[in-house]
Amino acid sequence: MSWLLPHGASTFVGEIDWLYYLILWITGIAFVLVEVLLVWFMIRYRARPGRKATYYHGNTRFEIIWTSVTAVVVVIIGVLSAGRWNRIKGRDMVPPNATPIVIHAKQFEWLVTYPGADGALGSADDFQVRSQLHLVVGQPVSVLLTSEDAIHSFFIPAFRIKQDAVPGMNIRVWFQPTEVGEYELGCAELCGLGHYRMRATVTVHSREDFDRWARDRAALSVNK
Amino acid sequence: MAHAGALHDEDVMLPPPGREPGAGVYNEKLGMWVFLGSEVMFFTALIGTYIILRVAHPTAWKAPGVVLAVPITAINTFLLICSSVTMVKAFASVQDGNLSGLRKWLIATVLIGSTFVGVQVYEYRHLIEKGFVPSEGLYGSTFYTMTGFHGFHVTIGVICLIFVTWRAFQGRYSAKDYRGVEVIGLYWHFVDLVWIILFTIVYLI
Amino acid sequence: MRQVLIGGMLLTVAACGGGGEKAGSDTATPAGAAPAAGAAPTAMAGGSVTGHVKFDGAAPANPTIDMSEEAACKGKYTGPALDPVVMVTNGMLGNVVLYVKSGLPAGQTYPVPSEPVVIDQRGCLYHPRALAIMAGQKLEIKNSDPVLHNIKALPTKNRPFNISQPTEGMTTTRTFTTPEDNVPVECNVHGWMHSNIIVLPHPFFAVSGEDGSFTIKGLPAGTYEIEARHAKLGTKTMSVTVPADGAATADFTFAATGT
Amino acid sequence: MATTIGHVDEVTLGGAEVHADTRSFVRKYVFSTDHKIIGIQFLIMSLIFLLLGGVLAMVIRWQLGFPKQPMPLGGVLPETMAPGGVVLPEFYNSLVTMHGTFMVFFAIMPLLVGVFGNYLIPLKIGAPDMAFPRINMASFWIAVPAGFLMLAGFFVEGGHAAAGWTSYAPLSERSDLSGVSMGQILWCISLIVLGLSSILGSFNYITTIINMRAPGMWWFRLPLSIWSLFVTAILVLLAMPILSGAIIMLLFDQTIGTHFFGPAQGGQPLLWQHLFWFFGHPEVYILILPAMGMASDIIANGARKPVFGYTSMVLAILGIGVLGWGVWGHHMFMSGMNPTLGTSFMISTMLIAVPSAIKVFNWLGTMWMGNIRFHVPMLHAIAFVSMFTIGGLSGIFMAATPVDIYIHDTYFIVAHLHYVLFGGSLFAIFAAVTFWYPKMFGRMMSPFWGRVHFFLTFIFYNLVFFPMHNLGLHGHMRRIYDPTQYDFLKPVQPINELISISAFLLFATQLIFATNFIVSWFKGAKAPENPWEDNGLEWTVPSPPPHGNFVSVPHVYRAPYEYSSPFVTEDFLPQNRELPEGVPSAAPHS
Repeated sequence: MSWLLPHGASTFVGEIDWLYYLILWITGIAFVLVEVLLVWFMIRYRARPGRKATYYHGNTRFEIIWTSVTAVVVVIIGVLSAGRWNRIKGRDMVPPNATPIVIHAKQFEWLVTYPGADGALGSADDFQVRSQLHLVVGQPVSVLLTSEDAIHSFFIPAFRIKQDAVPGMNIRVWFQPTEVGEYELGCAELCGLGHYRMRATVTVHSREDFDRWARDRAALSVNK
Repeated sequence: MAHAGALHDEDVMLPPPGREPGAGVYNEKLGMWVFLGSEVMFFTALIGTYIILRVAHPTAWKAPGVVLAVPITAINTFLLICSSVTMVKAFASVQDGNLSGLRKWLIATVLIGSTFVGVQVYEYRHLIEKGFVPSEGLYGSTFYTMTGFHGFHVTIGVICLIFVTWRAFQGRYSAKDYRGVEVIGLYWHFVDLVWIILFTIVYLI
Repeated sequence: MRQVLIGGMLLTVAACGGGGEKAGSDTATPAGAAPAAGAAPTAMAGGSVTGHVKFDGAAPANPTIDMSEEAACKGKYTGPALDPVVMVTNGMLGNVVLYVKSGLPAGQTYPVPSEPVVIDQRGCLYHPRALAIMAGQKLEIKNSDPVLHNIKALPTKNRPFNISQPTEGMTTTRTFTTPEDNVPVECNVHGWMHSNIIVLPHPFFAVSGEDGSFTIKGLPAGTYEIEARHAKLGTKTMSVTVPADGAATADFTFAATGT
Repeated sequence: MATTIGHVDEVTLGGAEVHADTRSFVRKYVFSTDHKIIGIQFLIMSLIFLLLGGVLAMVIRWQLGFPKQPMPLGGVLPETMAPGGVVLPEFYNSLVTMHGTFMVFFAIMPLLVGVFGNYLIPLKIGAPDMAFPRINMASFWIAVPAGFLMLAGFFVEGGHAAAGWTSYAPLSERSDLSGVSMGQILWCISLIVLGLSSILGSFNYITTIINMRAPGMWWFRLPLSIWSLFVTAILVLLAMPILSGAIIMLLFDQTIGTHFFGPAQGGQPLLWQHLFWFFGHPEVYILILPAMGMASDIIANGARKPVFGYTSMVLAILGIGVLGWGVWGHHMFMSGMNPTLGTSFMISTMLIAVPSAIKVFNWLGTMWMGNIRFHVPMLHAIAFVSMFTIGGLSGIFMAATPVDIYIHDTYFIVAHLHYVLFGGSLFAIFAAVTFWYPKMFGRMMSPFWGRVHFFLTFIFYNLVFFPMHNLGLHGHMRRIYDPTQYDFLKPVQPINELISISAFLLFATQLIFATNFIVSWFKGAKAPENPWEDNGLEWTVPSPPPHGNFVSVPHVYRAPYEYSSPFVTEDFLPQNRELPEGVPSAAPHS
């Protein structure tokens, strides 16, 4: 029941978690303030015989204060969000040295096409793997998301990345893993009866490890 | 409060008497104006979709006149405008208490309105024979949905007009109480206005 | 009041429309199954056709399946999992559907076999990979994997269905009401799982086992044209005369290229 | 308009209101044109659908708490839904879809707009009935077939709609993807019919509030519940046709093969999301504004003190009504639309958080220096304020687009929407039903059982929905049938079990409310004329009010919340009470 975000392993983790904790602080304070005031008023001003409530219609100064305070706080959060949002989702912010990968989402599987040794998609040495995403630590990846049938959503909790894959659209999403290890990828948009089964493993290798895997992986001819 | 029943017959065309001043018009007229607000949003949804799809996928549409018969529909549009004119004439004559004029113009409006629907049904049959069906593509889908629902609204309008005409023949309307005529007139002008927009963006572009 | 009537009418249409369909799919409706009225269904005769389906030439390599993401199924294979598209064991070809293509008296109706045709999902593969069934006969779909399989059948003449079996040991029965040449069946959770079903108006069919052998029983005397169909290698036909109560043999051979 | 058909005593405008009642049983209680009877008819229908939505929620919680284990009483379900009591994934998707659809369209919306819109508007503004009584009756009797059509969906081939209550294309429009064909079609037709019923209701409410306010009932003397119902009626009027248009296009895609949302032939799946959420966000304000208005009334009554900042509360309602149209994109940050749109929708969403904050502070201000009576409606209203605060605050996490990247479509969103819908609207509905029950039925609901139900509901409600925030923060995706498939969700499965058990207890507690509601109908204590000593016009007529409501047109002399006024000894001052000369009719406005 913790309010801390689980351990993350991508460059976005720093930016998103910091903003989340900031909002958690702000809303936490607001929450405690309101609920304590509420409980205090309930106790302090409960009905007692012979007592009459104060005939009071409100106070414009208070109204202006709490309206402007709320407005300022939300605008600050908005400004802080806009920069991060553009860095993460901006269409022109994909780092040039990112490895291109195509992930084709279909009902209840992720078909991942790797560029192969030459690092370029569309060449003969590309190979496709079912529901396995293998990455190199520290190497940014630029994923081209396509979908064959329904809307799926490419969601890796550990990398704090989520992007819907919409049939008929090619959507680019990029991220950069920072820790070797094994993580999970799930589908976050209802896409039919097997929506809960669209699980894929995400393995972040060191460079040599990845090359070794890619070499013997390319040898296997994978069925369509 | 004096018993207000006595005033009941004379000023039924005014907003409800003895109440806080509201919109200054009687309930049915205000109700129709508000209802037309919801109809505007309904056609916004359909026409908005058409515009978005056409901007995103222009090749699905053909040049004007290639698939759709513009001349016949132009005449049809003229007919619908005429029916608005006859509606105004009907409304003017009931205001002057000219009940026979009211009946005459109402019948004219009903006839022209139903001719409009007839021509549209004929055009649909002709188009479907030519193979232009809703499942043909975006062009067919948007065309039939928009013009189909407009035709549906015109048909409802004609049915209500027939009902108003029938009550006119019963002598229900007079110079002092012509609410039915005015309310259906509002609806009719709205439906005519929507067609003018539809005719331009569907047939002429 | 007018809207109320329309609403009411819509409601009755939906309710009886719903009711009617429901009965059609699950329970076998014998009346619907038999094609033409024709003579009353006869008892099963004694004749039968047996034989083997041979395969000459080198068997092509079956594609390997990457089941690494499905540990429960991967565990059921020692080596790499192969998709038995062309299942050849010492020269014999399995997964071939054989059935009487013509020669049955026209308009003759046959009793629907009571025992269901079973298609088993084991090791994330369909066993058998192809099968035939009579219209109206129960198709029993069994899931022997502790893993979700969904069975999506997309026939054109029959009603398509898309059902799921999340737990091991689950069985679901469905019936096809009208004969259809090819009903593709697939599992969307495992993209490599494919199967084909042919729905026949009569009960004379069989699927060749791993040893390539098959028997079609209950045939009345007469000469028939038997067709053997393999999902990848195509079809072959052969005409056979069946005695009143004996067995006729019919051996098919498929080649690597397959005509 | 005076009608000559049938019974004589049709309500006449402006004339003597109350007549001898000569209508037959059917005209009086079944096909009645009396806004009070229609209000009660909506109440019964929506409470039934609320219960049904709750049952669906219990099956969902069983499957999430105890995945793939046979459900007790599960055997009653047919083999296509739960063979051997084990819920199937496609049935689970139908459950999720129908739980959302029933609760939003057939429980909360009719309860707020259909029941209290119908019952309170004429009474609180001093009108004899709605502007168009027969259209009002038609509005209910069109909603009934819509309900049956939606129920029929469970019994058709392929099961009920299974694409979420938002029914995203292309899953919703292609039966080969979802395995559902007739169910989705029935879902569409039912909502189109319900849309017609809502539109008929909304222009009726708007005309009544504008044109039929009693003399003296100026716009700024309207109770806040009527203000919120007025703005809500405008939102319904303008939003429901968009939904009808969008669903008609979806229905055509499914039936006659048009290509609005199918990507294969040029259609756009995002277009459905835009259309749905352009309706969807005003819809969620339709689901909360009446609750806010009625909570304001009840809190002012409970605190025996005028509402803090009446004018700013009205401006906040209008602000929410207007800004509500410009924020729909925040449901679609991840949908693949252009990211720069994400920034603009984030800004408009941040702006709309301000009016909600104003309302919360004003409710607190109302209770400040009050003389608070803790009657059962007041308990629910206070719970509404505290729970709505949590819902509002959790909304800010989602408005911040980078944080939304992580929590979109997770259980954090489910927690947020249940805090505003259950914690917000449903607590306000419990308050409103208990508060106006004596006016509707002439009897009081038992205060003891009301308190038992309140405390148990409050506890179990928080036990169910508060941990969902933590599930969401852990990455638990929405609408998944069996969370144990994911290793990173296995450690949080005990939370799912806790939520499920609390949910069963929460459902059991609602049976207390149901019994209290039904038993009090016959055995409840006779209601005094003004049980809560409220200022509203509805308490100046007998309970239940006769057909035509007021013997003579009431005259309004002051604002609705003149509690603890120095000019009278009692601590309440009804709006229509005439004071002797020289006594100001309203205090100087803040």
